Order: sequence, then structure tokens, then C-alpha cells
Amino acid sequence: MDYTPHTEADLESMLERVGAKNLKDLYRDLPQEIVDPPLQLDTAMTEAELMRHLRTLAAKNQSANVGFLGGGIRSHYIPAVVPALAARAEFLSAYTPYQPEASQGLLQAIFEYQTMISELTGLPVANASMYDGSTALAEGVLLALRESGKMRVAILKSVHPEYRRVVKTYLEAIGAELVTLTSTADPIPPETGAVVGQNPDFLGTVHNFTALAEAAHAAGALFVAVVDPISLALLKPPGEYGADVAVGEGQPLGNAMAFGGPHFGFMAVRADLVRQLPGRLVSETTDVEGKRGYILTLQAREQYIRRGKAKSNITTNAQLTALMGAVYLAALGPQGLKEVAIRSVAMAHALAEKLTRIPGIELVTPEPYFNEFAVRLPKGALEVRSALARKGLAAVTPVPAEYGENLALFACTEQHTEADLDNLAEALREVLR
Amino acid sequence: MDYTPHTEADLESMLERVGAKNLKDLYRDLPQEIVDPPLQLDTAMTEAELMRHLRTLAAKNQSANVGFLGGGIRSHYIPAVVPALAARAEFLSAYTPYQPEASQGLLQAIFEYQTMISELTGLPVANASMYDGSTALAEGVLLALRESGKMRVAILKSVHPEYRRVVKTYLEAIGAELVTLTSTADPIPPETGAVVGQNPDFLGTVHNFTALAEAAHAAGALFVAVVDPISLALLKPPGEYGADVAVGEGQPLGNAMAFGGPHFGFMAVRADLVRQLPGRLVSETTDVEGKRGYILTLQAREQYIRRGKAKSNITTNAQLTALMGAVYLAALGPQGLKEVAIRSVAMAHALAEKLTRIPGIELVTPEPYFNEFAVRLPKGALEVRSALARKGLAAVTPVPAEYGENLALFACTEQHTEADLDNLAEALREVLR
Amino acid sequence: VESPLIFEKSVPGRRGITPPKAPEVDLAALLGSDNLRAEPPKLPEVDELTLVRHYTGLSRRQMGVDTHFYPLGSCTMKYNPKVHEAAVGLFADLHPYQAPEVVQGALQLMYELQRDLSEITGMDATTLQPAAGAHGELTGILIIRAYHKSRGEHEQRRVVLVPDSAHGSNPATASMAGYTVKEIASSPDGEVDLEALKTELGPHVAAIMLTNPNTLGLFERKILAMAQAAHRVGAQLYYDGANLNAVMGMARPGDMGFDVVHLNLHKTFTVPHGGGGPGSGPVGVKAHLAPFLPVPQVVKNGETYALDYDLPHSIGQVRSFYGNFGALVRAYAYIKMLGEEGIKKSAALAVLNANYLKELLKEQGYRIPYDRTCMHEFVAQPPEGIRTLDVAKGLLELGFHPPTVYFPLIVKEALMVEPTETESKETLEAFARAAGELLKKDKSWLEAAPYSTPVRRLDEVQANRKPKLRWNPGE
Amino acid sequence: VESPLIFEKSVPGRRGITPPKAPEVDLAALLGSDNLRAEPPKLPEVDELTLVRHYTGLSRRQMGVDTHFYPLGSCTMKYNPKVHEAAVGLFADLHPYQAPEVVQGALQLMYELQRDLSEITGMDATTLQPAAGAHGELTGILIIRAYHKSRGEHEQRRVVLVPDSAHGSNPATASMAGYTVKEIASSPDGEVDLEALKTELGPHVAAIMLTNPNTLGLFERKILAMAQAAHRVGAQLYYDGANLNAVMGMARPGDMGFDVVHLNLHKTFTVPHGGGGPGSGPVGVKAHLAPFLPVPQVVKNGETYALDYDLPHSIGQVRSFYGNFGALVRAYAYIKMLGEEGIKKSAALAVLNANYLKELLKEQGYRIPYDRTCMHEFVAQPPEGIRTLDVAKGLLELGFHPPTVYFPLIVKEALMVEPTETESKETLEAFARAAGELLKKDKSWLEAAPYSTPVRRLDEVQANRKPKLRWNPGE
Repeated sequence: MDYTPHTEADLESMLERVGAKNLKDLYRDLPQEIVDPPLQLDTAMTEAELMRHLRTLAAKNQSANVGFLGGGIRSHYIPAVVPALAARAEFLSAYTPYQPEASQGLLQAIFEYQTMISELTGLPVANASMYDGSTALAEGVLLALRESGKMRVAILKSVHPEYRRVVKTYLEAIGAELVTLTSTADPIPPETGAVVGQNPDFLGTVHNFTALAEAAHAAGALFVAVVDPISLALLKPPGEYGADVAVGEGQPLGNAMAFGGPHFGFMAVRADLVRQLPGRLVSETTDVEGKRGYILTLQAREQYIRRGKAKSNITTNAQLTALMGAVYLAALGPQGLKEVAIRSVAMAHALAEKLTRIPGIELVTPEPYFNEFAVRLPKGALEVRSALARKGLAAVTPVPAEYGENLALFACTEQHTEADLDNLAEALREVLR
Repeated sequence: MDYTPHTEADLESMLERVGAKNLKDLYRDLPQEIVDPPLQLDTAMTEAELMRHLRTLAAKNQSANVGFLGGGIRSHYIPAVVPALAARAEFLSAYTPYQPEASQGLLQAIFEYQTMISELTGLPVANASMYDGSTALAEGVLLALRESGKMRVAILKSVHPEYRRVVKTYLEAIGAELVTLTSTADPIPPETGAVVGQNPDFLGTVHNFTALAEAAHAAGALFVAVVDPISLALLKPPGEYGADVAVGEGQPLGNAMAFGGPHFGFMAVRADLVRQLPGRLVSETTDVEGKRGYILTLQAREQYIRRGKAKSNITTNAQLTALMGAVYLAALGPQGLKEVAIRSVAMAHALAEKLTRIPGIELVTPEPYFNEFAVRLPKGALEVRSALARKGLAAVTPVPAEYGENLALFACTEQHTEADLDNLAEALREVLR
Repeated sequence: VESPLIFEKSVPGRRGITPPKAPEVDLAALLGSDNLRAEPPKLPEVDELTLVRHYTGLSRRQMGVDTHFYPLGSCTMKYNPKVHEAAVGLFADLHPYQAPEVVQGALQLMYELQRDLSEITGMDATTLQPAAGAHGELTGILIIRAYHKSRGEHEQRRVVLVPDSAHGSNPATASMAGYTVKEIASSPDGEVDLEALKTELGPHVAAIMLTNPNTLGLFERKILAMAQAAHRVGAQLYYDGANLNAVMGMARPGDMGFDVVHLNLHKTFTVPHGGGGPGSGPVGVKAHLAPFLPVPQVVKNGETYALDYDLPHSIGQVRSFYGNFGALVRAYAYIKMLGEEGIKKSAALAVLNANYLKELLKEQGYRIPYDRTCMHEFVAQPPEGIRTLDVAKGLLELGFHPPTVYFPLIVKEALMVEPTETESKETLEAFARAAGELLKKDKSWLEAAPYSTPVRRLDEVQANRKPKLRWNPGE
Repeated sequence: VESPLIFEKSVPGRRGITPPKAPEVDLAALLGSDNLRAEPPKLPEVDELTLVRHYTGLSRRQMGVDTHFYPLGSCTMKYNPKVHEAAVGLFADLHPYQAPEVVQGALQLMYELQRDLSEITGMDATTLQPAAGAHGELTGILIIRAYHKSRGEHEQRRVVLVPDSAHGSNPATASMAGYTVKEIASSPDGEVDLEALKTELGPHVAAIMLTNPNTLGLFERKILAMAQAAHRVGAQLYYDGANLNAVMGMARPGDMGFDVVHLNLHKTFTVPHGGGGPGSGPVGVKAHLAPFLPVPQVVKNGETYALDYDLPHSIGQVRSFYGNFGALVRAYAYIKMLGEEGIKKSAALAVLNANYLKELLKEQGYRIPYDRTCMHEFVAQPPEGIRTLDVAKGLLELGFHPPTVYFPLIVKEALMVEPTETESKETLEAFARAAGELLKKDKSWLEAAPYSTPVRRLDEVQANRKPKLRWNPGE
């Protein structure tokens, strides 16, 4: 079935009005040899058949809810209000709010979201969202290069390897160079326009980046921090340790894991960088009656105005998933977010203690660490992951070999109980036996 | 956790304003020996803990989706639009539309629903809904007794046994008598005010009730028909075969099976019975500017106006589930509903043929039957039902012994495929081997 | 037309949802040609987008708790947690006739809810079958009737006493159960007149139906004496649970001496009202009435849950299957999340909110006919010369759903205000300010309000005289 | 304030959702006292009901396809089927780092979608990783870049040709990939000037980026010749899929000679726009470009699906994980439901609706600068003397979302109208009537419209000069 409302009578009268013999005739201007090719597609399904088919597919997947997988995506609890409110049909089915009189709902929600991200990061300006954490970082790095006028980026090896790969792709495109630093003590190479660190880093360690940010600034570079939004309930915000740009992955804020997407990336910057920002920005303003309202602003940065000279080609971003993030933050509030963070931290530390009691497992993440840590396993991580999956457990995030052999991450959230930790430890013990 | 917004500061200032020392002090007028008793309840859960607990409970249930159970509740496909639209927060969180200016959305939706039920049943007036099919029947019978001024009801044995039990309870309350007719040819006892037949009946048979309705009228009784709404896409509406009152269960119209409820009952009557109707009615009217609008009407029938003299005590009915029914009917339209009905009929007949080929199984439902039929099994129905459940199949609706030994109903819907039928037949063959 | 009917958007041949393809069959052969309908029902023919826009548009012409403060007295319009809707989804695909061993989770939930509701009401057993409050009332009264019958007293006990401030459903229920209703006047303090009650009591009385706190929002302080007086003559005391939210967990009907209680899960236990249901009306009883509960009851045998139909003294069945299960899931979720402390706190804050708002409205110039500590609601009156109806319509214009109006009947121009515990201090204050602002408006403004609602005041008389109850083609 | 910010509803100490209890821990010891923040972020402190009312209220200040006709040109605001939202829910709890053997359903879905999108576009391989259309453009251009590099021609090919009617994202993308952008003027018939194009073509050109049908809604009739000309000099032909809805399944970019195509699943394949994303921008390529696709690709080995990272010539990764999987589920559902016939019919009816509306608007007095059979959209202009902006604002007042305005840039006072195939004849007619009605309004009425929207015309200049980009306490 399809979603077209046309009856036979409609078709007849409309075709007549437009002067076409039939539907195919509407394509008469096209080279006829390419019109209406046969397509090898499955037979059309009705909605009932589709849902049954999808349930069959879904049954071939195992739920990772309340699992221990991490690496940027985690199984935090999503309060029911979050999807219930974000899925309001008006939000779901709206376009980018180009007509502000018709879009005050979304525009105000974005303005509020920008404020929340600004509060979390301790930086005064946040944009309306990016695709995800990795592309937010890539765009943050490009911003730093534009601002600094340089073509080299120094990135700590402890930044998420997938994020580094994405940055590499973006930098190669413009011929900029990516240098990897193995430690915060490494000297910053000359002509570096951006220094990048992640906090907590890929292996979970919490950093004080104050010195690194200072070093970056001393070298004429901007410091770009990749941060976890939930950690910012407890940790010093990047704005306080000298980050010029803060970016991150929004998934932990009320977004389903969804096999990796869609989620949203966030980006916040120093006030003077606002005109370098990619993506959309909403400003408060007033209407002709003096009533407060909201509107897209500084659009001269954007592709549809500036074309080849735009700050980025980004157009569609991740408004709905960012809205979920905003609803999540407002639902939890500062105290709730703090409690989520504390319980995640506490559970991670309790799990680390339990796991390192298992013969052959050792903690490799340098302390202090947050809600996630890496251990060395006595066997290959992929093998152990599969063995645990057979027991119905979603755990063991494999760590690339560049960090060491047989490493795996374990992440905890506020959903975990002591019993969950014991259950995992017991299962791991059995698997490694 | 709870849903109260009061901060400590709120509490303090509010208590002071109302002149209470603390919350318990608000109960100072009460006999103090009964205030604030200890309660044996489980420890409070957070939302995350609740959902996890409920998932554990849900995992102890088997889905009956696309199953073959019937007896008034069936697994028709529920288009996604139905819950998506009915669950709009404004519908969900509204009260009965006593303030029409604030409730035009619901009032119009009810007016449309009344029209749809009227169309299905072929009777000119339908009310806004009843609790379910069984109580709709009980109220329909009470209406007939009010109208006829008599105190005896004659009901065909082929009416759903649970419905007959509910009618019995209601009639006993007012000291009226319930007589069971074993056949449409049975004479109608004297002083009967209501004759009741179901179409298709409990065992699935389709009836022509014209003669029975005439006999009822000749005896000074009203004829009350219990009908399945989906069958009315194909079958003669009760208004055409002389029913004065038509009632039925709305679940097949877009309502989840939900272990039996909530669903909705519907009721439609002859035009001259409108002031005898229980429950709510919506009428079109105009506002002070002449604009069309909708309002609750003929409220003098209802308990909150008429108190002891009301037509029924019904207050809350089943507005939201009736709305789901209306959305379902509008989503399918006359053609879609017809196709649902035809496919259900076709599948049921195909299944009957397959099942009766199994040694020891015989069809007992007299023809013609609709989407459901009864067979005699060579074993007890409960035993067979459990054996099929172990194979993951939801089938075998047990039929009470008053209809015969080892009988079971099988219902089909448009969701079933030939493969489903074969699968059931094969499983049944194994179970009976 | 501003809001066309779905029928007016219908176009012949247009399709929405397409079901799986129906095979070619000979319907006349399968179903009997006599039995087939000649004309299809004139259901709307719309595409899916038109359907979506229609009902989405209707929802935007509707107020609800999620959009507005909705202080309808006696209706307990508290917030309905969104998590409950997710909870219900987990139990959608269960059929009532499945084998009990494959629905153990559902049965466990019902069993625990029976137990928890008994605990909260102070009763010994609870049925979950009634589909709504009034249905629970009927069930409760039938249980009382069966009890008297079992003692051979049914013929003698033909009267049910009901205070004049009671909800209309009480006398309507007593009538449905075949009883003669006798009204008891309230005393000047707004409570049941104990002496008047005692005068009416006697061996002819089957039951007294009380709401406590009553519909004036006042707790019946002499409740223990009333219970004693009732029981002394063998009458049963029935608790209308409409107002339980005031005392939920803080004072149990069972401890007050009630023999039967019905609950409105859609009021006290956050089942959404849904524009008028579905609700759920469980009934709790003391041990002596337990044998008369409807079938089936959910029971626990060892570690297994089962449906017990074997109750020889049962009044029978009041509804098909086991009640409004979806509503039960929501109430269960609510109780599990609140626990003892949350339940008590919610009740107490409902009372605090009502008393606070009462003070604020008084300050704004509203009269409070019974001005003492109220429970979850209170009755107010506009100043002399201003009609309650106009206040209600004025509130609509200012963005508030009005309170219940003209009820209870014993107070002229009554505004019955129930803010519930889920409203914030700021909301109560904003409402009181608006209510005060109305009193300063021109009378003509007030009498013509509202102005900006989808329709303005409607002609109710026309609707009653010449009701138009369905759309007709070609009109 | 009519619509207070959530921050303005915040009250210190108020709580919404409570997470499971956090144990007492010494944070300074666990995390380092230096690392802790001194002040908590000033997030809103609201109860759940306030939260619900806030966002529900905001939604009621918002138009969407589900509430209004929304004919935004080049945006394909078609109906987003509700069933897709149910479909996505089935795959919510999957983590991207689960073992492949326990996510076979998800991988199968992606594999089949790769295949189906290749089939619909006429390409040989597809990546699902890009997160949006512009992201797909970047991916596509980087693939072309890698291809030229592999042939040692990267240094020589530094120019990307883009028509002057192109979406701004095309030149922006080429810039992001380090290319010099060269604009090609359109010829008077609104199509790319083939001769001008040929003049610009040469061994210095890396790619031509085309939208076909173009942003005037016109099919580039000389497309086969353009492709030939491009390929003759070794340039790659890039297809911007923004307008694919016109030819979805009816004419495949691959058959037109394109080497790379990106799709906007949120336009053509019904992923909801969500107020500006998330979308999804898969990229299909011809076989010679397949080695350069991003990693990972989803592959099938026997009956097992797997993620293949072993593509030595890949451009690398453009996004973490595997793309916007939730969007992929929706597109998959859409394709499976439509099948070949539904896909083609949808495209053709999008074209029919556009042509029909074009005729209606012409009749109402609008000018059609390129008046021939259009594809899924067309460009109109109000009569001389009436501004497009005023028409847009007037349409808002009459209950319609306006078309795209002032684009494409090559048409003065452009209104780019794209009705999509999911709109009914009646809706198109109602829109045309409203558009016609506007032309009869007083100029002053038009210039001050809209009147009844939540706000009226906003001060854009103020917002640009002195942007206020966040709420600040105490303001």
C-alpha cells in the first residue's frame, strides 16, 4: 500500500487539467529510454504484514538494555516523558523553523536547549545541534582551524578512536594534518590550530585539562574538549578549564541507543567565536507588538545563504533528538542529573572491584575514572563478548589494539544494581574458567 | 517517588498560610485513632525500577498476537494511527466534556463516533459508549424492560455465556427474570419485555433474526441484538431485521486485547427510544455567533441530574477506547472494514476445513458461520490449550460444558496467513497424536 | 465550516489503511445471501494524512490536564504519569482466554493489586472487575444485597439511605439494585445530621451510602458514631471512593467502619480520564462480605496464580472477563512507585493544596460557605450578584479549566474546587489571581465570555429540544 | 509573559524524575577534588506535570505536516506514516558494539536497505552512514576525491562545477572538501546551459554536482549529454538527491549517467523532519567508486550478516557507528510497504499534484516563470507589486504553511511550491483558493500579516545585530 489519496476520479480530472494522458505521460520530457525501469524490490506489504515482518527481524536481535556496553553510547534509563513529549506530532512533522510565526514551539525549545548546553559546558554560546559527537568534534576542529588560520590538529590518543577516524576524514578533505599525542605532556607541534582532548577519555579517565589548554593557547591553538554530558553534572565544565570549544555526544541524555543513532551532537564555544559556529542558532527577539519571540539568527554563516563561503555545509541537524536531550535535562534537573552521574560512578567503581577480583583480569584505565573503565582480559575481547551474549548479557566493549591487547571497556549507569554487577562478575568468571 | 511539586519552602509557607503545623495536622478534624495507619506496601520504586519490574512481569506472559482465541476478543491488526491519534495528550487527560467550549475536540469526535455506530447498526441513534459488550447488553435489556414495563427477559442460549451471566446479575438486582431459549423457534414466554439474540452467536453462527424480532414484537417485547462490529461490514444490520436495540463489544475495532479490557461497548436504538438511553449523548448545536458546535444533551436521563430516577447509574463510560474505535473505522473506511471481514471469514472457513481433516475433530457450529467456529476435540479443551501454549500458540477458546463436551472455539482474523493455519493444524495434529 | 466532520472530508473511493488482501470468496454461499447487507455502512473514506490531520486538529480544540489547570471538584484531575502509558504497552497482547500458565505475570499483577488496594482501604478482599466508579457502586450494593439475602433479611431491608449532598450515582445505583432511596438532609455544618440519620435507621435499612470526605470537601467527623449506629441495626456502610484522594492511606475507610468501598482508579490512582473513561472501579469489602464478591477472583496457590470461579455465594459476574486490566496496570504502577510514604504524602498535599487555594480565593472575594479545614476540595461561591456559570466561562477565557459548577446541589451557585496534589503553588496562585480578576471585569464581559475558545457559548436548549445526534448525508 | 521559558518556571528544589538512589560516595576521592565542578549547572527545576504542560504547550505553538498543509519546496514535506514510529520502537535497545551474532535482524535490515536503495537509484553500492543530506554530499565528494587520487589525478582536478540554481549545500560541500567551486549559469529555459557546461569542462574538473529535477522543478532534459560530456573529460557526475521524490523509481540517477547519488531519507523516504533532523543521507555509487565507500559496509556471508571494516581504499569513517539507524528503519519500512508499484506511483502523483497546483495558482493570478510540465515542484511569483514574503505571511494567517520563499536565487520573489503526493486534490484546491484570496486583500492587511499566530512578524535585524542566544538568570 502507499499513502496517496488519489481516487480514480481525482486522477482523471487532474490529468485532464494538466494535459497529460496518464501518469507516465508526466515524464514525457525525459529521455524515454530511462523512464519506468523495472525494479527488483520485494512485493509490497500491508501495514499488518510489515509489522509482523519487522517483529520477526527484531526477534533476531538481543536487547542491550541495562547492559554494560559503552564507548560513547550507554544504557541510561529514558524517562517515559521524554519520548512522550518529543514525539508530539507537531514537533515530529515540522521542518526547520524558517517561518518563525509558525514555529515558536520549536524555536523556544531550541533556545532553551542552547541554554542548557551552555550551562553544562560552562561556555556562553551553544548551537542548535550537530549530527553526533564525532561530527561535532570534526566541525569543532574545523572551526578552530578557521579561527586560528592553521592547518594542523593535535589530538590525544585517548580520544575515542572512531571520533579520531572521523576527524581524519574531514581533515584529509581540506588537506589539514592530524597529529596524535600520546600524553598530555607531549609538546604541541608547530602550526597547530587545534588541540583536542576527551574528558572522561575513551578509557574512562578523568582529566584536568587546564595545563593542556594553556599550552594550546600558548601555541596559538584553540583547545577543543570532547565531553560526556552526564559527567558534567559532577565534573568541572570545559569552559572552566580553558576550552574554547566543547563538543560531545548527546545520546546519554534521553536518547535510545538505537544501534548507534540517530542521536545528537552538541557544540558550545567562547562568545567571540559565535560567528564561526556551524549550524543553526536561535535568538530571542520581539515581534511587531513587542511580544517576546524566537527566530533563527546569524544565518549568514549557513550554506543556504553563504553557499561556498558558509562555515559548514550542515543543513538538517538533529533537532528532534536534541529536543529529547532538553526534555531529559529538564525532567532530571540538576539534582537528578547529579544522582544519575553519582550512581553511575559508584556502580562503575564497584564493578571494577568485583571484576579485578577475577583471576586474569586487571584494570588498565588510569585513575581517576568516571563511569567506564578498561580491563585486560585473559582472552580475546570479541570471544568473551560473544560468550557473554550467549548468556544474555550485553557487555565487553572491544578496545582497538592500539591501546593494548585484549582490552575491553565496561560502562555502568544508574540503572545497574549490585545484583547486576554480581551477575556479570559471575558470568564472566564462568566464561573465563 | 511521587508526583508532588512541593519544595520544602512551599510546604512551609503554605502550611503557615492555612494554619497547620505540619501535614498530619491537616487531618486534625478526624478521629485521631484512625489517622496515619501503617501500611504494608512494597518499598517505593523509581520509574526506572518500576519499568524493569514490569518487564520482568511481562516476561512471564506469552503474546497472543495473531493467535486464534476468540469469544468476543480477537487479534485484529491495530493500525499504528489508532493509538497514535487517540493517545494525544489532550484526549487522554481530559474529563467528560461538561464545559463544551473547552471540549469541542472530544465532543465532535463523539458525535462522529455516534454516527459511525448508527451506520454500522442501521439504527438512527447511538450513545457515546458503554463499559463493554456485556454491560451494554445488560443496560440494553434494562432499557427494554423500562420501555415495555415488563419484568421478564428471554435470551437465546447461543448468546455469549459471560454476557448472559452479567445480564443475570443485573436482572436479579431488580428482581426481573431471565429465561433461556434454546432455539429461535422456542415460544416467547408471557410478560417478556426483551428478547435477546446474538449474531454471529457465541459459536459463530450467522442468523437471520427477522422472524424472531417479529415474534418478540408480537409478544410486546423489544428485540435486543448483540452484534460484532466487524461482521456488520458484511451482514445485514440489526436495524434492518427489526432490532429495537443493538449492542456489542467494540474491542475488535482498534483496541488491544489487553487481557480483556478496557475496551468499549456500543449501543444503538430506534429513534423513539432516545430518551430511554443510558449514558452520554452528544448533539450538534450552534454557539452565540451561529457557529456549529457540539454539546452533551438530554442530560436529564443521567444520574448527576436525575439521581434516583436516572435511566442508569453510568457516569464514566469508555470514551477513549470508543475514540480508538472511531479512528479505526475512519482509518479502514467501508472498503477496508469489508476486506478485514472477508479475509477473516475466508481464513476461518479455510481453517475449519484443515482442522476437521484431523482425526477426532468435528465441526459443531451450525452453518453459516462467520469468523469463528466451534469444534469437538478428542481431548479436554483446557489440556489442548495448554499443550498448544507450550508450542507458543494461542488457540482453543474453551466452550462451557452447557454447549457440549470438549468443545473449543477457533477465531480467525485478517492477520492470519495460510501458513499460520497450516502451522496450527500441524501443531494440533501433534498435540492430539 | 471551521472544523468539518470527518464525514465531510470523505471522498468516495479514497482509502486509508489497507488490510492484507482478502481472497476471492463467495460470500452468499459462505454466509447466506439473506444475511448480507445491501448497502455498505457510510463510514468515512479518507486517506491516512487526512485522518491524522483530522484527529490531531480535534485534539488541538480540546483542553486536558496536560494543557491546563483543571480543578474539577470531585473528579481528581491529577497528573497522569506518562510512564503508565509505557507500562500498559507491555501487556497489550494478552487474551483473556489464554491458559493461566502463560499469563502468570498479568495474574500476579492483579493479585498484588487486589492486596494493595485492600491494604490502602483497610478492607479484607477486593474485586477488580467493575469497569468504573458507578459500576463499582452497583457491585458493592449487590454484594450488600446478597449478604442480607444470605441472612434472610433481604425482604425486610428495602431502603438505602443517601445524604442529600451525595453524588447522583449513589441514588441511581440504589435504584438500579431495586432499592428505595431515602435522602438524609445535611446539618448546617455541611455534614450528615447524625440524629436525622439515626431517626431513619432501622431494620428496614439495607445500607447507608456515604462519601467521606463528602462532596463539600468536609470530613464527616462523626463517622465512627455513624458506623456504630448503622451496624447496630444491621445496616451496611458503603463508602463512595470518589473522594478517597483526600485520605488515601492517611485514613482508611475500613478503619472508619465501612463495610464496602469502591475506588475510582481514574481519580485516585491516576488512570487517565480519557474524556470520560475507561475507568476502573474496584470494590473492597470486609471479610463478612467476601463470599459475595463477583467471580473470578485472582488467587495464589503456592507460587502459581489462578482465576477462581468457585465462589458459590458470589453475586455472579458484573462484566465480561476480569475488569479493565489496562487501568489496573496503571494503578499498580502508581502504587509501586509511591509506596506508603508517597501515597500518604500525595493525599496530604492534595489537602494542603485545597486549603491553600481556599484561602487565596477567599482573599480574592469568593465566599466559602463552609469555612473550616477542608479536605482535597472545597466549595466556593462568587460574590452575590455574579453567576457561577459566568465565572466558569470567564476562567476558560483566561486559560483555566473551571471547577465543577452547580454541585453539590445543596449550595447555591456552587463552585467545587479540587486542585489535587500535583499542582504547584504557583499554579494555584495564578488561578486565584485569574479568579479575582474576573470579579473586576464588566458584567457584560463576563456574561458573554468566553471569546477565544473554538466555539463560544452553545445553545443547550436547542440541543435538548431538537437533538441532532448524528451526521446525515446531504445536510 | 505568554510563553514563559522552562527556566522561568523553575523553582529551587523542585524535582521531576527521580533516578534510582545514588549511594553515598566520596566524589573527591573517586574523581579528584580538582576535577569537580563548584556550581551545579543551572538546569530547570520543575515537577513532571510542569514539564509536560511546558512541552505540550510548546507543541501547540508549532505547525507541522500533521496539522497543516506544508508545501515547502525542495523539502518534500510528505506524510510520515505513524507505523514507522512503532517500527523504530522494535529496535530501540540495540547497542552498536553488541556482538554481530545477536544483532542479525538489524544487520539484515541494513543490508536489504543498502540493496533496495541501490536498486531505486540505479547504483551498484550504497553506504548508510551519512547522517543527513549535506553529510551525504560531503561523503560523495570525498569518494570522488579518493577516486581521482587513486588515479593520480587529484592534484590536477581542483574544480567542482555547480549550477547557479543549486542548493547552497552543494558549493558549501565542495568547499569543505577543499575544492574550488565554479558556478554554471542556467539557460533561459531554466536548465543547465549544456554549452556553457562544456566550456567549463576539462581535465581540471573533479565533479559536476547536479540536482535533477533541478530546484526550479524542471527535469534537465539534456542529462544524458551532460553525463557523456563529463565522463569524456574524466569528471564524475554527482546527483543531489534532494529532489529525488519526483522520479523515485521512475527514472534512476544511475541510468541518467550519475556516478554518485546521495539520498535524503527524511525527504523522499518519509523519515520525519523533526523540526530540522535527524535525517539520514545514504550515498550510492557506481561500481568504480565502491572501493572508496566509508567503513563499515554491511555484508552478507552465506546466511550471516556482518560489518566489513576491511576496505583498504575507503575514505574512512564519516560518522561514528553505522549511521542514523532509526531513520534507516523508517525508510526500510516505507520501501517494503510501497514496493515497486507504490514507489513509482508515489513519484508520479507527486508530479501530478505539482502540475495541478501550478495550474490552479496560475488561474489565481500567480506568475509561473518556467511554465512547462514541472516535476514534483514548481516556482511561482506573486503578481507584480506584491511581495513573496507578504504572501507567505498571509498564507500563515489563512492556515497554511507557506512554500519556500526567495529560492532559488535566480528567480526574483520566488515561491517554490512542493505539495507532495500525500496531499489530496481538495487540499490543493483549498490552498490555491487561499493564495488567490490573498491577492484580493488590502496591501496593508497583507504587509502586517499574520495576526493570529502565537507571535507576529519578528524583528530579525535585532536578532542578528545583538543575538541573544541563551536565557540568563535575573534578566
